[in-house]
Amino acid sequence: MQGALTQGVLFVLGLVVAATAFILVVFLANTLLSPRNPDPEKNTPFECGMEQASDAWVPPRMRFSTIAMLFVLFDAEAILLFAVASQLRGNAIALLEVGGFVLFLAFGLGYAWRKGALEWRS
Amino acid sequence: MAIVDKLGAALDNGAAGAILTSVDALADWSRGQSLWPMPMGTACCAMELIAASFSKFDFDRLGTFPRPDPRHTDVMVLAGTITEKMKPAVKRLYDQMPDPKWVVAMGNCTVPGGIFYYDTYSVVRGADSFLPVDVYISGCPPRPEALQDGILQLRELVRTESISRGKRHARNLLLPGAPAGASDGGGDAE
Amino acid sequence: MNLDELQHRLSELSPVLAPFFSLEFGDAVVGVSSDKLLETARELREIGFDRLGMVTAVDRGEFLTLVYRLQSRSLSSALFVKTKVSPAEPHVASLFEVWPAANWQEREVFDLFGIVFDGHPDLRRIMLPDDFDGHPLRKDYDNPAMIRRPDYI
Amino acid sequence: MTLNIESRTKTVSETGLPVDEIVVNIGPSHPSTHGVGRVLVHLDGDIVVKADMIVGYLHRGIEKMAENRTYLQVCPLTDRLDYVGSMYANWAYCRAVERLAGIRVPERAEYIRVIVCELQRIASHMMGIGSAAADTGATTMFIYAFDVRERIIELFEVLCGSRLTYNYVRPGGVSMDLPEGWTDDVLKFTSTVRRPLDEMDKLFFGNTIARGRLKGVGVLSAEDAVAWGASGPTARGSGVNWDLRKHDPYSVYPRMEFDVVIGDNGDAYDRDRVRLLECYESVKIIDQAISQMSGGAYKADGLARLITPPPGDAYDHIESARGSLGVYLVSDGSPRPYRMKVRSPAFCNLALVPKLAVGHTLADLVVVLGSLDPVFGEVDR
Repeated sequence: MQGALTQGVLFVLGLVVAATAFILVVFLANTLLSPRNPDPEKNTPFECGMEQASDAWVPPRMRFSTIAMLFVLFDAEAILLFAVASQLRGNAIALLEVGGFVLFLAFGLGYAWRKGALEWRS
Repeated sequence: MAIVDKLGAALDNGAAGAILTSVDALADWSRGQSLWPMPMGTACCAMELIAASFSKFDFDRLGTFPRPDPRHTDVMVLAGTITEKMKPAVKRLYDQMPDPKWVVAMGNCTVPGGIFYYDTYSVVRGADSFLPVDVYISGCPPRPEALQDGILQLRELVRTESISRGKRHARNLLLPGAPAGASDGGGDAE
Repeated sequence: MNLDELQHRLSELSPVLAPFFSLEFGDAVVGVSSDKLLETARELREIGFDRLGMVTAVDRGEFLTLVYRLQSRSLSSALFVKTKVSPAEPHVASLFEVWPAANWQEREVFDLFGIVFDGHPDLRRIMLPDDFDGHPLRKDYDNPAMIRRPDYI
Repeated sequence: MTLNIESRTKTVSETGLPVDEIVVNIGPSHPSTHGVGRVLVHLDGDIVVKADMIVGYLHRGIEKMAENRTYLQVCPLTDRLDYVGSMYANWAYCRAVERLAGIRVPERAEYIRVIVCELQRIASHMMGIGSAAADTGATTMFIYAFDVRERIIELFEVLCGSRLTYNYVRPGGVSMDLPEGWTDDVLKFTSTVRRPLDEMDKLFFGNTIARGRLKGVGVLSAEDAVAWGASGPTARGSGVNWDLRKHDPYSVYPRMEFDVVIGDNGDAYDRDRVRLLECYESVKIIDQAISQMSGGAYKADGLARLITPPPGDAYDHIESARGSLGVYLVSDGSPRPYRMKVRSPAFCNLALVPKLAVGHTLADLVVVLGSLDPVFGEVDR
């Protein structure tokens, strides 16, 4: 048991060290070898060769936030389903419980659909 | 003075010339193999640039990956006539490209103004009037093979660069078969 | 529909236009004075010339000729409308409300010839940068940046 | 980057409330503008409220240059007009010169011109559909389309040595006769081209994602198409039955049987699909032209080396891949044109962008631009 633990820890430790080492080498090579010609023009925003027509700090529209909320909601649900699905293989009662959970969320989706939250225009 | 300049100068002045050449060789080799072009396609040469990137001529085998965004690219390929109205846009895109960057002038219009040299009031006669051009490719439009040969020649040019500012390594830049005496290679510009 | 049929049709449809009808190089041409341009255009539109193909100008030195080419699918024929404009104060009525196709083409003629189209929704340069001075397609336009082509025919 | 609040322009969103709008340049260097066009877009969120199409970034002043060149020296300039379809750009110019100078073109030259320009139409449509498909992310379609285009460019390379700017059609006929066995290569091409065209039809126009992206975008009604002077596949996509080869026949087209492809609801899907279906018609025309073509002179004989037409003006147009490409020549009797005007179909079609793009999302503006298939050499001249 003792050997397996250290062997496992060593493996994870090796993985972490190798990854960080690789990233550090790349960044070091970049700072050491890349030429530096700082130029104010270089930092101007890229707008297809033109000056920036208007600054981009504009309050976003409401519909972006509703879509974002709906996505988070149903994405979290999907993850929960994946987690549950592996445990309840072949168990009828669990199927009912998870079915209820899904039904409840389906009701939420139906409500959002009817209220037009999924329409992009309004 | 950025770290890279101090490092370059130190390696160059000190006795560690060997380390410098090997570091340069590594850096130049990696840059030369992956010259991502910014396709500044304005006119007919853009069609040849696109034709070169597709399956028949397959530009990607030379390590090029065309990106329309100056931030991700190393080489600006000027494909097509540059007019006075377009000139500030091209200059701004060139400035927005990160170093190290190079410019390939593709087609006669970007070299001396080409067929639009006479009698025009709105064509920039040659890209080197406002951009430091590294490789000139003649042709109207040049064949895709000529464009790819231009990128290969640029790869040779890249292999002469060094991290210490202003230093160039000797490389025989002339095409194979050129008379031996003529290869000056640039020498080590002290 | 060949040309004399068109001439006959034109004269019965709008007697006022008939006298200016002429034939040049196999194309029907109607010469109109610039102040009567707009109502001629409306009339031609009613007759059946529903498509404005081209708007251009020619600098004839002492006057500028404005050339409109109209096409009619119902009459299956084409017609040139030409007016004279004095280069001193080149003002002509815009045909935008008769044919919206004139929008960009008139902007181009304004840009390269300097003919002002009154009533055009947004008349500004279309080809040249906004700070460009002069109108290049005028014969008297000279620009030191233009290198003349050596004359070896 | 100072945060200036008051400088923001206001626009009225659909709910009627004043909303800050983003003004952004889809500028001269952008993959979706098919060249150096620039759209100054006013956005409410990502919905286009106003789009201002700005062209002129490739204006080389070809019309001014033509005034200092003889009629033959202007030919290479016309190649650079519509550089995706140089053959029919030459042809339009040569027809105007022939009409002005009264040159009679032998029949074999007319047949060669028809074959060569129909091949060029297929190649140009491949470029048009391919780049329009690439705008919606279907890069495979672009590569398939370019495969067909490369085969046509090879045929042109054998014919006149150059890949893009051929300078092949000259006033009075064509510059060289067809090389041996060239027509067999063309027949081999036309017999095998239907398969990739069907493949492309299924691959892109049958694909539900492409349908979803293209259908209902940039709807252009037939009256607007005629009123705004749109021509070619852009107008035929909205049901306007106007094809110069059929309705204002020129050259030897009256002897060919082909039908004019018409779309019905004038959206981006129909415009692009009309372009693809037109390629089938072009293949039919090429086969008929090759079978009907006979021997004979490929160029009008007794042509003066220096064409000096009588004073006067002449206009002639052909059906190019983008629409009715016309050339208006004014001559004052000297060997140089006094004035040359090119009636560019892409220029007139592009004037529709501000009208078609409003109300769509930014992504659909790209689809609208792709469906109008502009080539900026011809738009800006």
